[in-house]
Amino acid sequence: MKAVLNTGEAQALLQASIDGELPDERGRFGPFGGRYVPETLVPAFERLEKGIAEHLHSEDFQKEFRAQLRGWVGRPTALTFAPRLSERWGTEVWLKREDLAHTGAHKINNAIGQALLAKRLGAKRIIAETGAGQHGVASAAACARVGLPCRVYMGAVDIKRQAPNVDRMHRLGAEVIPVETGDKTLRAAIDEAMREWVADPAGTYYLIGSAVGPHPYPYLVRELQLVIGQEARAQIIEYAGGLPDVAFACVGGGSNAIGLFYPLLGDSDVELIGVEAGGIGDGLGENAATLATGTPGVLQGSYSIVLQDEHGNVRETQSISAGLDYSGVGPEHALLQAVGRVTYVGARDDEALQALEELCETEGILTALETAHAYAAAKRWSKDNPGKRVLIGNSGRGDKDMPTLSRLPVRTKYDASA
Amino acid sequence: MKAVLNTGEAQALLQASIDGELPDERGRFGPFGGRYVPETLVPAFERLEKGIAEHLHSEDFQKEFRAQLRGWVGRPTALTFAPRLSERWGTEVWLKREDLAHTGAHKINNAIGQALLAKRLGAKRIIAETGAGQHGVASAAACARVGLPCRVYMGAVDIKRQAPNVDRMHRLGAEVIPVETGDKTLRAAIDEAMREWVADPAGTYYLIGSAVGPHPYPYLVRELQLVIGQEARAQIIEYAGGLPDVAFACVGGGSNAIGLFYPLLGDSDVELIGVEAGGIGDGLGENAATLATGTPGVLQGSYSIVLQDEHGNVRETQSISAGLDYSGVGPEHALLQAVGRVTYVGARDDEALQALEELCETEGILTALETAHAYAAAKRWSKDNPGKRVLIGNSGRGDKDMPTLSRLPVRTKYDASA
Amino acid sequence: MQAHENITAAIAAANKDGRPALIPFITAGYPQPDEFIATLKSIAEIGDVVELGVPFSDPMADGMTIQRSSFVAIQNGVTLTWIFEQLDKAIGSIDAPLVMMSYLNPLLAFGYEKLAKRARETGVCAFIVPDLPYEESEEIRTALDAEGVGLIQLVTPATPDGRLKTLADASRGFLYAVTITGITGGDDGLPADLADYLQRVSAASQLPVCAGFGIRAATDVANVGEHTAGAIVGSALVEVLERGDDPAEFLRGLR
Amino acid sequence: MQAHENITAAIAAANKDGRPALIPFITAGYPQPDEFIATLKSIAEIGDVVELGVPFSDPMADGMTIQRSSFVAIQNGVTLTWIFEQLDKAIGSIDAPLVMMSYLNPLLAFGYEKLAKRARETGVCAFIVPDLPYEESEEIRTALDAEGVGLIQLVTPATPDGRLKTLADASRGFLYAVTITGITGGDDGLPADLADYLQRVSAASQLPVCAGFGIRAATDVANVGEHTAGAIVGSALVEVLERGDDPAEFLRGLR
Ligand SMILES: Cc1ncc(COP(=O)(O)O)c(C=O)c1O
Ligand SMILES: Cc1ncc(COP(=O)(O)O)c(C=O)c1O
Repeated sequence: MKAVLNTGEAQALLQASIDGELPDERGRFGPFGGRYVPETLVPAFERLEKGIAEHLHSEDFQKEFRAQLRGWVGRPTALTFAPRLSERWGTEVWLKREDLAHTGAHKINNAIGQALLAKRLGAKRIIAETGAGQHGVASAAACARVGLPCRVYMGAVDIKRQAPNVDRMHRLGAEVIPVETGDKTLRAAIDEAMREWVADPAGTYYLIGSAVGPHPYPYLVRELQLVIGQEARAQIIEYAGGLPDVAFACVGGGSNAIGLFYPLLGDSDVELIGVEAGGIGDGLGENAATLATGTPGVLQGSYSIVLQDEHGNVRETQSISAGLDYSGVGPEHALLQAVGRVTYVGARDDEALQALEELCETEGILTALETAHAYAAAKRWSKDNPGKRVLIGNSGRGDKDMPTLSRLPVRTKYDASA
Repeated sequence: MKAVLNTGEAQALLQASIDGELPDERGRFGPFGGRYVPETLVPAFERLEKGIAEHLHSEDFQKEFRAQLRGWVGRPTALTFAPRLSERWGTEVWLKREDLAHTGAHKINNAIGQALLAKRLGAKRIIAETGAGQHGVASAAACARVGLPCRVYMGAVDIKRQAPNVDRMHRLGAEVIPVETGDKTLRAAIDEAMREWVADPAGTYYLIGSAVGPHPYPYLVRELQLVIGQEARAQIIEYAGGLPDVAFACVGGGSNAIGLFYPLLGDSDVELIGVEAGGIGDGLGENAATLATGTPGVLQGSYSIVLQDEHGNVRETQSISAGLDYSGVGPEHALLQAVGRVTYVGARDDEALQALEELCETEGILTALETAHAYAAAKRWSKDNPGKRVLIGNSGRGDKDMPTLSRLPVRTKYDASA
Repeated sequence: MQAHENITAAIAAANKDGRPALIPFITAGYPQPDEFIATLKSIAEIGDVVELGVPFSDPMADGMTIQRSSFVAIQNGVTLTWIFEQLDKAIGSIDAPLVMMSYLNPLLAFGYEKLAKRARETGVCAFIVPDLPYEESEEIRTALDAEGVGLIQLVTPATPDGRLKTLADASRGFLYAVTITGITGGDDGLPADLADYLQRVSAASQLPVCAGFGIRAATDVANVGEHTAGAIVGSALVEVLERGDDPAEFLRGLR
Repeated sequence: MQAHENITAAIAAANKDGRPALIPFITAGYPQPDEFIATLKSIAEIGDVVELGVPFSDPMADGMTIQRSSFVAIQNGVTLTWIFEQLDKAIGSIDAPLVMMSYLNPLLAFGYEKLAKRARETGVCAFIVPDLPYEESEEIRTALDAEGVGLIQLVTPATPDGRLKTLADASRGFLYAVTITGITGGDDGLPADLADYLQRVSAASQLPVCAGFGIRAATDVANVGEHTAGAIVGSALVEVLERGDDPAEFLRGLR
């Protein structure tokens, strides 16, 4: 399987992407994507694919989905101008406020969409995995809303660092299964959810939490998340009088990023920058900067970029943020990097923490640790691009990160020169 | 000071209320309200009153306030139809989603409004009190947003039961001062904030968190919160095709309730029901059902209904919810009860907890313990009023209540017959 | 003679002796209810006027010392009714006119008319109500007036001149000049520009002016005494009671 | 003769002996890398075909037992390269044709052409790739084909008839009939309607059909043997290795 594209191929694939032609009928975003699943799951995936073809863009489903987004999720979410941050950074900063969506992150757009789909497909129960817990909470809430039982797999490490979300899942009626295998974080949780699904593919709907996994998940999740970018694009034109010069989003699996970026792909003047977890450094296993430092491979059902050793074993990652602490990434991002449309950079733990505090102090918004990575990169970019208009996907709120943050001192006064 | 009204007086006062003529120039809602403050604060109150007269309804201020509500707070908040809850209760239930507002409760409407006002009045710093911590978090966020330092007084008891909010305040740059005096809850925190203000009335703005306190606070807070009712009224007419038959809101100090009720006062077919904390029972000190069981008195600067003994000493209260655990109530509610426009009922701790779980299970919404009281009363009402349209003010989210809730078992299956 | 004129007269008498009037404050029934009258008597022998605090659950204008004393007194069952009953027993045996300091709510609960009557009966010549600004005071003032009992007004360094005049005219017994912006019991001592302020207040007032808040030592009494007719000593005296020391001895040291 | 035909032949030989072929599975290099070849040899004396698991970090189709063995093997440095090197040393001394079970990613990392060549050289006659459905298999299949190495397809009780035919035709060596819906190592035993299913699979296949998943005891082997050409024993054998018991003895008990 090739992963390097010549200029002609790259241009053609970018255009296909902009024209909405990807993934192709084989679930490919150029070379990336596909469906690498156990034979046991093949019928389930065929049902899912058929179900998506039948429902997803039907008027009826879209009406139901839009009604839930408006009436329950609270969409459209606000677009916030950040005057004090803008002054500090020397750019014009706008924030797309997914933290204001029900349950506190963009994850809910996808969760309620898939829960509605599962209901139409006749599922008897829902399983999901979660890293930061946001997708678990979103799934628990969405399942309650549509009336389906929900079981969430979560790595034991993440259970510890995102304790508030575990409690919330319980309250929302979900069963939370601690995953003690593998790296005990998001990747192990996905493996475990897949196993559970293999054991009971007929009645179970697997509600995946990011734009990763076997086809048609990366496509499905993108379609459910692109409301972020559609709204943001219209709002920034309305409020600011034009498109941004650049848009930033953090990238774990890549769902909030693809949701924000996808509707902007055709706006060639808008630079798009995905921000991965730079962890504690550039060394092996010290970060989760998949696109920046990984190589092509098949992980969890999809051909994409993977953090792996030369034997094809997946490498453990490190990040202060559970939601970015993942060795894989959605295949569409692998393509967007390969064709040069999106740049992927890293932000380190300490930069993210500093950005989180700066946003608290200047705008009174406590953002998620995941999201804070996007701010850190946007701040760096602003230094070299004074006066430009910056759009940041504020993917979630930081309440869930309190156990992690409360172990760190609050810096009473932010050092503006830093 | 009289508190009982004859029919003619009651009718006239209700009409004055509907016509927007209250409070009068002395800060009175009929017999209630006024300004009982130390002489040291009189100049500060005169400045505040002048400032409100000058700014609050100026086009300029309203534009700025509305822009913050839309762009930062995330207004309008959604109005959610609750199909599964409706089916259970036999009524048509709609929820006004203040939990989706920035920082997670209606408190932010007031906090950002007053912070903007404080800025215009030249304040150098902000002090605030908080019970559940929602107002503290909202104040911390609003102060960061406008660039003013913030200090929050919070009872030691509340600091324990609303720990997540304490961490959030710290992160948002506020100083949190534990109050060890008095009952160590909201009332003591207000006393302490007042003391602090008396010590430095010139540069300090006291950002009160509910529709209580000396004139002009009850008026100011109402004006900043009535956006809740204005939106809800328009939304329910648009979505449901008409006004509700009844509206419920929980009442601590009464800010979310007055915000929801005020724009509906003139709709005489809409029954209005405020729900206070019934605590563990009807006995003395076992609840915080001020309007239901209190007597007229002056507490914290205002003549209203107070839970007090025959000597005029204020009684300690009991409630599972920090935000309702208060012996006083806003003077406008005292009037609305006296004129018979709003009925005030109680909901006990256990009823509130049960309602919280039922909402989680049926609609995937984890509401605040305060708010849960409104659901409990609405559920009771629904039994006797099948088929009616019910509007509930969903004043905040329950994330902050996790320390309290996690001490209690989750009931895996809700007993629908209960 | 109106009851509140007793106060004015007592202050004038002290001034005639060439010294500022000394007005000690105690929280009624603190620290022990059964010592109340004894303590009051011993204080009234030294003080020219005595201020009695009615304990209240929400003393929002008071610092830690008086708050603490208030809570202890409430816990010990001290109420306004009880205080009047104690004073009944002591009628004729207390050397100084009394002023009662109370937040509004206990007075409201007691009933204004009954209050005025009981005050007159028990030698309480005036009231200080720290959370009652002039604008809200008409109802209680009318009731007290009917019995000749005064309502003492407070002024502060931040009170503008026009308002100062209004308050001075409305006050009865004396005019209470709050020396500092803040609550009772502050440790910061008296402000530097005190003299100007106190002279301004004295100039505006027909009544004697007494200064209170932050007066802890003989030098403070002498200091305010240069510009006013008397000094009120509150938190410092309550601290003496709290420590179990002799209040009379402490007060003698202030004269 | 193509390499994968060795497998078909070995199964046929067992069947000729009047018994189902026995196909033991071990995770290569587990529990101790230095015992790998010795274990393999002893197993190959009893098994008709031996299935070697390549350890992988994300064994998403495997149950706890094989997961654990996989992690231990990785920790002990077992890689595909290492496995081939070990097999190099044992060429000629292993009695049974080998099948390699690997998730796709280690194979992809190794390179398909090199993989096919090394497989042929070391007696690996076919591959089972549990996360590679037929639709994604063309590239690796072409490479393996070039060296005569087979790609064994799996079918499950949920596989519809049309697809069953496609998979049966595409398979080489044997057709793998997964007996249960689920992951390896389930404890629930074999399902009741197994016979129908296995007969349906056998009828669709030109190749011998071997059944795997959930086969733990001699009765299981006999049971599936009534309808298929062979039985694959995985988790149960790995458990034996985990306990430190003798795998050969366990396998003899199954025949
Ligand atoms: C707030 C927030 N942002 C971002 C992410 C990363 O996920 P994704 O890359 O799919 O948007 C998470 C994952 O949990 C999250 O909670
Ligand atoms: C969510 C929520 N609802 C209601 C209240 C009660 O306050 P009020 O009566 O002023 O609305 C609080 C107070 O903290 C709160 O946090």
